[in-house]
Amino acid sequence: MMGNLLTLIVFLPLLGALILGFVPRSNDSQPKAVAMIATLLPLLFAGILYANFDSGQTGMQFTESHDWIHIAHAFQDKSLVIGYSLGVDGLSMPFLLLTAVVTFLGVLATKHMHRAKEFYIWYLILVTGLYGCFLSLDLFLFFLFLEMTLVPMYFLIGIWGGDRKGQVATKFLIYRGLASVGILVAFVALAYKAAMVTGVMTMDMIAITDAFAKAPADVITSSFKQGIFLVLFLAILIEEAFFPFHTWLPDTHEQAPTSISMVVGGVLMKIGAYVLFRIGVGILPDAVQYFATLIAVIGVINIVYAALVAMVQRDWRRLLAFSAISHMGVVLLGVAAMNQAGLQGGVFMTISSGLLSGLLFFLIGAIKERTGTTIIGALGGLSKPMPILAGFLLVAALGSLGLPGMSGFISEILAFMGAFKAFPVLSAVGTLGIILAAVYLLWAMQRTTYGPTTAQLEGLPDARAVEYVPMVVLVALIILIGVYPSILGDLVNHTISSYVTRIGG
Amino acid sequence: MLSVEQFLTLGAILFCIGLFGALTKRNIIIVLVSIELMLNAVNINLLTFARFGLMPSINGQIFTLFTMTIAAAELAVGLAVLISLYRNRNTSDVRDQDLMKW
Amino acid sequence: MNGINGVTQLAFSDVWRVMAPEILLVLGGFLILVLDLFMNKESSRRLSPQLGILFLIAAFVMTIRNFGLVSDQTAGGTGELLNLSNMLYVLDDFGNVFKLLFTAGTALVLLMSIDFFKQNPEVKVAEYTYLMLFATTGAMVMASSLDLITLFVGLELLSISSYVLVAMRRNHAKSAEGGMKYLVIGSIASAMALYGMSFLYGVTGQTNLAYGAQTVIQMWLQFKPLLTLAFLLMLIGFGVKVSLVPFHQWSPDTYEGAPNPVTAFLAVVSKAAGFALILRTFLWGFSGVFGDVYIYLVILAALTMVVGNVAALSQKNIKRLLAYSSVAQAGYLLLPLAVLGKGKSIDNIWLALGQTSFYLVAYLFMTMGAFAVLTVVTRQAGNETLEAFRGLWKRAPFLAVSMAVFVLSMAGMPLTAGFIGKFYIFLGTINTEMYWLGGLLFATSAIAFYYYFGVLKAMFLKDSAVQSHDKIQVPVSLTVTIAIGLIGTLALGIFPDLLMKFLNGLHWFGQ
Amino acid sequence: MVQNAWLIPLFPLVAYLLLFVLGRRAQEGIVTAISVLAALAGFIVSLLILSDVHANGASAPYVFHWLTVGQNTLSMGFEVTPLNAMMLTVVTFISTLVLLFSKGYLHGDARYSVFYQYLNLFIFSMLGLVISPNLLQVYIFWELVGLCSFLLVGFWYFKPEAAAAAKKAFIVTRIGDVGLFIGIVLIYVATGTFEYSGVFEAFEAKKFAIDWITPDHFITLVAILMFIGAMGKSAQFPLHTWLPDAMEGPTPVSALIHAATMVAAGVYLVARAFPIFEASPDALTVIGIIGGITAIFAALIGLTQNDIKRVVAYSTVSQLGYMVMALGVSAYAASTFHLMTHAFFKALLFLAAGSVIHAIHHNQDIRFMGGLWKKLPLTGWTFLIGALALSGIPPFAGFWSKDEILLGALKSGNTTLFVLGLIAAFCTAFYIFRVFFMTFTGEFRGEKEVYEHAHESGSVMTIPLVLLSIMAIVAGLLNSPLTDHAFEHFIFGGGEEIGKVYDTEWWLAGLATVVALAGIGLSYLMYKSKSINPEALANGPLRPFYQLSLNKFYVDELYHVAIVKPVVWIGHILNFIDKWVVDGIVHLFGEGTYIGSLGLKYSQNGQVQTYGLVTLIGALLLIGAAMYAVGGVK
Repeated sequence: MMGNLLTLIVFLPLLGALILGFVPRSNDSQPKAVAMIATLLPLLFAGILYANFDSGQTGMQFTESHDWIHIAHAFQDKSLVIGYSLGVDGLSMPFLLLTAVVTFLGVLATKHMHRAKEFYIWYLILVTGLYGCFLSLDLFLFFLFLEMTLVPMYFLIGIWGGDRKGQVATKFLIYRGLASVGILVAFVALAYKAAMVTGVMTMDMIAITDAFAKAPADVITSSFKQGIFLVLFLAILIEEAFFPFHTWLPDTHEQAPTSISMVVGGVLMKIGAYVLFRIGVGILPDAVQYFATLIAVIGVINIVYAALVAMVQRDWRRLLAFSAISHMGVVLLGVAAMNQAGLQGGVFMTISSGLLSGLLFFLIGAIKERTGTTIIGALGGLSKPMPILAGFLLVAALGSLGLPGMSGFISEILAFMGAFKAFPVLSAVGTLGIILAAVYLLWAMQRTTYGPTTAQLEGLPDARAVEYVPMVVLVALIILIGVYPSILGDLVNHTISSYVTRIGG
Repeated sequence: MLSVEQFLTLGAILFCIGLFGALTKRNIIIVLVSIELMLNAVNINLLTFARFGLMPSINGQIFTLFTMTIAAAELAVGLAVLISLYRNRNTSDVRDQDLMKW
Repeated sequence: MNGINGVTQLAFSDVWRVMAPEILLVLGGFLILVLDLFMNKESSRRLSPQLGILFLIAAFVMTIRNFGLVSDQTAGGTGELLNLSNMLYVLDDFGNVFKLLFTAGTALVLLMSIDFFKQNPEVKVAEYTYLMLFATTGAMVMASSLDLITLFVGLELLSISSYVLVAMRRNHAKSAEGGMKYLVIGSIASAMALYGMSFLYGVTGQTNLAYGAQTVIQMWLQFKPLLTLAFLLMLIGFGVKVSLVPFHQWSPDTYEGAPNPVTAFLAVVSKAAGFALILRTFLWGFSGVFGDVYIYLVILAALTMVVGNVAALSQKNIKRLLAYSSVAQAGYLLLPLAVLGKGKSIDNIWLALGQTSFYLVAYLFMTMGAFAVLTVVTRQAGNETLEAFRGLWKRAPFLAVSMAVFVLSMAGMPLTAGFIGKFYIFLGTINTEMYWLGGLLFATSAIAFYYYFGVLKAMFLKDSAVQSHDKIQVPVSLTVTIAIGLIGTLALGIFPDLLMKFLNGLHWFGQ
Repeated sequence: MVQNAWLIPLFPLVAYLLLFVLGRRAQEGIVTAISVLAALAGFIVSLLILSDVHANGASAPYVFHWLTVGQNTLSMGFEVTPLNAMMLTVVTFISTLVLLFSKGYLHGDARYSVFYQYLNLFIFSMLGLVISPNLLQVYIFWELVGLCSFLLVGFWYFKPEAAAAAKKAFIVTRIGDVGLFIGIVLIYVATGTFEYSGVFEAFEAKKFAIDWITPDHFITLVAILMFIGAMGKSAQFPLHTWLPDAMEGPTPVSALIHAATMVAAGVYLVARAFPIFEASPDALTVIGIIGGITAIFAALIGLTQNDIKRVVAYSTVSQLGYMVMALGVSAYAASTFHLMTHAFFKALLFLAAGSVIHAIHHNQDIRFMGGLWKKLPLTGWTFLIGALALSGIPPFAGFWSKDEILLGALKSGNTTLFVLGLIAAFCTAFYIFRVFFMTFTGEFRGEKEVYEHAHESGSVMTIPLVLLSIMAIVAGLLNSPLTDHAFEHFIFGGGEEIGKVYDTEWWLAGLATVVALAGIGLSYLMYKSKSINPEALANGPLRPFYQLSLNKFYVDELYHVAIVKPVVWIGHILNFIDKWVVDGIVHLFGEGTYIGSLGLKYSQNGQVQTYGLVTLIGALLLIGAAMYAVGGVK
């Protein structure tokens, strides 16, 4: 029964999209129902997988793999066999769960909008792409799913976005299109080098990882690894919206509709980090170590720079975008450390930032729906008309600024526990981010919910019943991870330590 | 006794003249004629090689025959197109033929 | 059959075995010509296209049979290439693959044309049809002859017929102008190619590539400049035919002027023929010294990819847009050959041929489909700009979705043939460690997103400019074309092995 | 008994959750009952534990696995030592009373229940901090304490000042917290553990897994980093600015923050982790100096403030300065002792002040008070007791503890610190009695009818006052020579002495008392008998000093100009760069490509001969290049 659960998870949303294709266009409630089912079932299956997941072992689990494409003469007289192969391990399981939760809640968070049918079609295609990225064990397959996210995103922003939707949609498209170039070059180059070691051409992650692990230095030179890593890293910087390639993110968040902002900030943005862990650390650890200082510096720059810029933003959504960038900077710092704590902290931070972004963007969306604005200056005293939303906003802000008892803190301290080992001074600079985060988040939060309530904000409705679900679920997860981090730590621990032992760190 | 180089030079010169004409003349007919000139320049080349080449062979001459035929066909089609152009535009000036640009 | 030069006695059976498809098409052409003389106008108009398609299908079948012949020859037979008058004209799977492309392509074009005839009564259907057949024959000759003379004849047969086809609509100024432009540039190109050929002949003393190759290797050091010159002149001449930058400028105008089906023919069949010619000439004639000359191909390929895509960015006329996109595609198509210069083993050649053929097939499907949709939409809107596509999603969902698939395939998005094709070509660049070239391939595609998605934007994001929200009537012939294109694009995108397996089993050059 | 220590924080947590579930509409009575009972239960348990510890000494920590990081595991748990047993008792005791007091004070407030939720959370966090067996857990509760203070100070969220004060409290303390954060992370990196025991051993042995710094410097670095954390929480100069502003919160909160929970945390941390500091003399010196400066600095500001709560607040800052100074001169016992006594009389003072404020409709300016003794006798008495205790008049609690600190300062040879302490003591006595006289004696200076309606509030508010004043009187005796320094022996848990201990010097005690009395006397002359005119002094020769003190030495203004403004400006500049440079370059590329595209488009001029020419030029370039390459240019 576990046999092809992963396939189901990946393709149920797509199936949903197909079904929607035949729903009459006029109808409006059906699409949402279909979308809800098409995202709820994967969530359940993901839960089942999690229940049966053996966190004790390092390798892939629930794997399924079939040969898909045979490309003759790809490598000497051998043909490249591209497989349709899926699997989960300790690293991808958290991402799988994150995707499952956020995408489902995204549907719940979607308000009634025009052309609802098309919206959900694109949304579901996007979801399939996201699942595919985290579950595929074949680099080609991964790339395919990555590209698959582009088209729906273009339409989701382009049709349902804000006033600058067209421009921003194109920006998003080109930016990420270019990023995927780097990723593809790196992937195929890796595959060919691995083939030189094993004599068999494949794009299977595991095979390539092993090949690189046992490759003699003269076959795969360190300069090659470094070169490829640089290409890959550049792509990741774009995917992950790191300075100086971050400008697409604030625009996207500003323009995209609420549920899409949730998915982008919660999941889509994290693909880059996943690649960094899976490919960068997993396949090219020594290259990562070689560039550790560079990575750390970029990480710190992002932490501080983004935090400072966030401090002066007028629009909640831009502020959140920058705060997300600042948080992901911590991930880079943790990865640069290349030790257990650092990497684990990186994963923690990625997941936590995903959950928090999801929650925050949902709340801001809810506030926008009521007040009609996300300009911080235009809000104030919302605690009076909508105490519940204000309360959740407070919790989310605190979680995001790394308050103990919530996921943000454990991620931060783990990352820094690793980072201070390797880069004491840089890390010390990085801790500025902790202060600044408090500054801008509290400021924005207070400006919104504290103080006297302006006349036109009086008597606005508080949270609806359906809105409790996303808020409660996300907060519950955030606090769960914060209070009992083992629930996440035990998953990733083994995979990470297998990476760490490989570099002898 | 002329040398290979001289024949080739002649060919080259003719080719260039033809090219020049094709790219500068206003009247389409002249343009077509210039193109003929280019083809004939090639014929000279072929014949030269067929006679004085490193390994003389008859192929060159055969080739020339084909070239001439084709050139004729090309010219015929050219004139046909020219006529339909003239019908539509009442001009045979190349520079006027710019209905389609950017 | 002995002797390098001179005429050799040919048994008819040999001819039939080697050039059955060509013969069929020529017969077909003349049959239609003759029938046209004796039949009344209407029935001729009605019958000719059907006949043409029929003959093309027959030729298609014959080609498929020829695959069998080749494999028998390589497996059981003498093992040497099936050929006429020593290597003048050969039968190998390389030729066969291209012949399949040509016949299929032309068949689809004729299918599209049926509607075009209805719209333009002044067009002489019979002429049009047999010219198509002759052009296809020319293309076939280019694909499978090994002698400069025959290659040139084939090239001209194709070109001259297409000049006429472009200018077919007599009282249509643009049509005539396009024809004229194509003719002038095309003839100059032929002259240049011919000039180059003359030098090749001069050095090798023969017009046959198979035998000439050895001589080229011997003479290379001694006559490097002259041979390089010959190579370049031929490259330029052929480059014009496949519209490589900077020899591409004729194509947007001609594409715009020509009737839609003919444009499709130029974009697909004519281009494919050009590449067949290029591969034949350079892989045989210059195979020995390719390592010294490939760099010029690399330069042209890079230039073509960049300029083609960039030029298309600001294009609002959909036909010109497709013209530029097909220029860019030419750049992609040149890559497999270009990177061969750094190829280490014979396997690279097989890889390159596989890549080119796969991409051409994909390209055939998506381009045909795109032009079919284009025909319907532009006619209904009355103009050829992007505006014509505004709000198509509302007016004709099927057309919109199919167009989306074709465009995405051209842009190289996953699950379409175009993506697999690009990836396939990309493999070659990395295999030969020309990473930057591979990078450029996809980077330019990323830039291309801008205009490809511009089309999608027009169809899905904008509201219709055309007030008539009535359903568009799509003629049967076009529906079939679109359907074929759609099925082909998606099938190859999702199950590439359908084609990969087949290409994998081929004996390209009879080996 | 000790193994049940975890119950103590559990009670308030349960209370919190209960109230949370009950929601904001819950009955005031029920809310108060739940909270007070929980705190009381906690108090009882801690008393039992106290006796247990007194009997059997400290116990090993009880820990459970929390998170696995590779080979290492992080654990959570609890432990009981004499020190934190004492703290538990004090905290629970004061909390109980404050919770009780609040019933009267917050009566009728719309968010009454929410207030109690916060208070319970606050108490829970503090207790959790106190019983933590490792630094990580300390940090976690440390932050939670900060959060609660943020919530409670900003309880009246609709008041902009309250919101601002709350933010300030959180951010300023967080600056300190980051110091602590770095400190403990470095400790982990160096020692591989957060557990006190393991850390202390490592510091004993001075063996660290760190190569970029010598062990001694490392110890100093870590000690100072951790102390920065303490500075933030315990409002030491220069991070003291948040505490007075925190007066915006409801008065019971102030009482809690100042007496038991928030500010005590800093001193407690330093005391708990004393071995780390002891290992570095330099760090101790720094601590001592900071403490001394804070003590005198705050005392000087206290002289001129007019807000009754602010004066008391500055007295807190100054008293904390004393404690820190004591630790600086490693008078460990004295410091902890003062921590305890101070808790009692400071809570007392605040609640008394609160009762006054409550009685005259939430006016806090002593310039509009006076003659309240007749109206609020009980409050007056209790405030007086608190004042005497604070000024250190025997036999009140403050006397004994403060005396010990001065003694420690003197004996340790830091005469300057000793002198500072004396001056501070004088000021303290002066300003607290200034408040007393201006509030309770003379004529009422506010509106008449307010005075008429002023009356002693109900028992819920008076009982705490009484109990606290009893403690304020007797608590001091615990460590007096009369009881043979029972407290010290208890704190040392029968083991060897921590820090230094000296025998009481009676002359010093006498001196301190004299100084205090002098302060009281002066304020009597100025504010009771009016024989010296304060205004004359303020506007006369001492004007500059008066202004300086009145404006808190302009520290806030300084920070605003030197830190806040620049940072915001940097933010704006970076934002500008982000918009116009970083994104600008991106757009430049985009535009550039498009313009190039237009260029290519318009080069397509429809002239077939131009096309031919372009083709030719391209051809010539290619051929030329090739000929050059092959050197075929004969």
